[in-house]
Amino acid sequence: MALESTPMGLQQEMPFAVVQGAPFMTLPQDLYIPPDALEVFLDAFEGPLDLLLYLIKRQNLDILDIPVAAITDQYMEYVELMQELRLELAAEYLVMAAMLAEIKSRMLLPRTESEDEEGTDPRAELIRRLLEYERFKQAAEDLDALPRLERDLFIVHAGVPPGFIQRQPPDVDLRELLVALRGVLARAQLFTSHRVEKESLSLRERMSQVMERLRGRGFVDFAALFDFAEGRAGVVVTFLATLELTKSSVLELVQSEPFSPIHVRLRESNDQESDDIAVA
Amino acid sequence: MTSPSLKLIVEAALIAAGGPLTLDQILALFSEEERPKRDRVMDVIRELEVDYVDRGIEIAEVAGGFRVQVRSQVAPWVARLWDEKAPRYSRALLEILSLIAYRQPITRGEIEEIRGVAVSTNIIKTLTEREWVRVVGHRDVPGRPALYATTRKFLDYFGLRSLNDLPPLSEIRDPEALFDRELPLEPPETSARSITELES
Amino acid sequence: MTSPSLKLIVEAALIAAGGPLTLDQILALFSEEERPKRDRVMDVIRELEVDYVDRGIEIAEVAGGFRVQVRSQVAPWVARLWDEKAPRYSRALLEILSLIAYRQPITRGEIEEIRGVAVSTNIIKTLTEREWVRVVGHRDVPGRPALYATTRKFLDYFGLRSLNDLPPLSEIRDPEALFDRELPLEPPETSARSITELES
Repeated sequence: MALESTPMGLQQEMPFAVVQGAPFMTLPQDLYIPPDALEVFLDAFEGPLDLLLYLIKRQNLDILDIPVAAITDQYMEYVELMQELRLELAAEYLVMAAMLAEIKSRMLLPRTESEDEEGTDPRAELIRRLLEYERFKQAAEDLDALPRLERDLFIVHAGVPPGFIQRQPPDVDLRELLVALRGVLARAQLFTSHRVEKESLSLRERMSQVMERLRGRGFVDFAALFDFAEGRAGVVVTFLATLELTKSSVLELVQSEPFSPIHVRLRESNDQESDDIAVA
Repeated sequence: MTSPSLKLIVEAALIAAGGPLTLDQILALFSEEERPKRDRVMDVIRELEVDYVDRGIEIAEVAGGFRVQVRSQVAPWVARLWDEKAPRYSRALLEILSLIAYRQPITRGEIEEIRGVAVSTNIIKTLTEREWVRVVGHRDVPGRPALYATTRKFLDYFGLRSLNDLPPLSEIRDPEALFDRELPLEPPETSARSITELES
Repeated sequence: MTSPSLKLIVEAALIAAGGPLTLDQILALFSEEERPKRDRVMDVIRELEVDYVDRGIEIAEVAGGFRVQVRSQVAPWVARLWDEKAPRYSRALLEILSLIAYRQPITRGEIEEIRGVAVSTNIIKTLTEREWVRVVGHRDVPGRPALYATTRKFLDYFGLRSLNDLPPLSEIRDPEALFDRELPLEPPETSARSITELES
């Protein structure tokens, strides 16, 4: 088997990598990569197979005939460097490192008769996986190149003059809504549970209402926000809602001098309102 | 021909827009060097109007500009496309709606943070079109993200007098409690004084 | 003429639908008495295809039926109607999507085996929410892992009529051929395509 294979010196001429569209740097033999660059670099790989493919291609080697010893050494250098820099390294990279080391050691041993009969090259499984992964890597690129909606293809959509369509939007049962919410909460449990439960919904509702009332109106007299007919509880809720909105930078409270009337307004220019609804 | 004619571009834009386009919006499709004169665009629209005389579509001039729509003679047939009930809402839509209901006013980013995935613009659009959700303001932080809240229509649809009628979160977390009890699902005939009425 | 021609109705329906229509959906627009033959509808669609040759729109056949879309020559201009950039999809997402498309039905574990890394839950979620992928069953092994497959919406989105229209997978070079022989490997003419060529 062609173990001697390609001279390693070849790689010096090769560009090191194109990371996210930009030629990154040239890679000297000692594999020096600035630490922050390495992180970007690691991100650019979709896992150990992808990294291996890169190492192989960089040297114009044939997957079917990879010099395991050399490739293993290079791979290990990457992995060690990443570990040295304490970059978070997916466990898969280490599993691959172990596998490579094992193949390498088996390649060094003289092949026994029995192995020959079975026709097993220690590299067989690795090569099979590399070939298989490479196909789908290519398939993903082909798929990405297909013309697709939103990017290359645009569906036309002429309107129907008013009065002809009575489209019934789908019904939703309140239970469905609650089940959906439970799903989200179960997933997000960790960081919402405490905060959410303390806040009463009437407060949240009132926040929306206060904003609604201030919308497009500039400064409004603070006292005008309150509806005293609602009684004490209602006034308190409005007050809390105002505080909450002020805290989250939605409202602005202004008082020109002590004891003068307080004014409140939405912290946004009026012309910006409702532009989000206008997404056509 | 290397670059497509003005007429083809204007036609495609009008048909694809899904709503009226103003002359300015049409002009904005062109880079400065290639931008046609207003009059040329107007001429092209008039030409298209003539072309469409024996087609299934027509150009209507509305307040917002020009819009391609189905010719009214064929509209009764075309309208049957929407006779069937629209498909059910996706799980994602329901999750987003419930988060807006319980956490309003809330930004898209906050929803994404809780759900861990991007919020599709289509879902926000559907909720807004159904008038269950609307933008009530913008958070005064970089990007000025829109703040979403539910509407009176939302309450009406679900037969709620106010958000307080929604079950508390503690109950929702506990699956047993949620379904053992009957939820207040029957529409309130008395629809009483809803809080939103207080507003006006 | 009292009732508009079949062609006008079909054209208007296709242009208004906002998505592909099947022949059956088009036939359903007509009451029983006036319903045309399938072949007639097909003829009309072919006629429209010809009519559109010098227009800004075209008819495409995809998995979901026939749809009218902006002719690709003018698409770059029309795309400017929408401020939002088309969503970009990560390499990981595209690889997972390809595996599901070409290997369906496939479990998450099988995808991980081929890619050599864990499959992110968010990617599966994004694919499911876009309705490009769905669970079609469970493999009858311990843990009963979900089996994923692509949907019609996936085909429609990528402008395909069926999975057969997917770009062919590159041929796999048979590693057996290598290991069966003692001889040093000289690359066979047929697989002379080197890996680096595949890259470009």
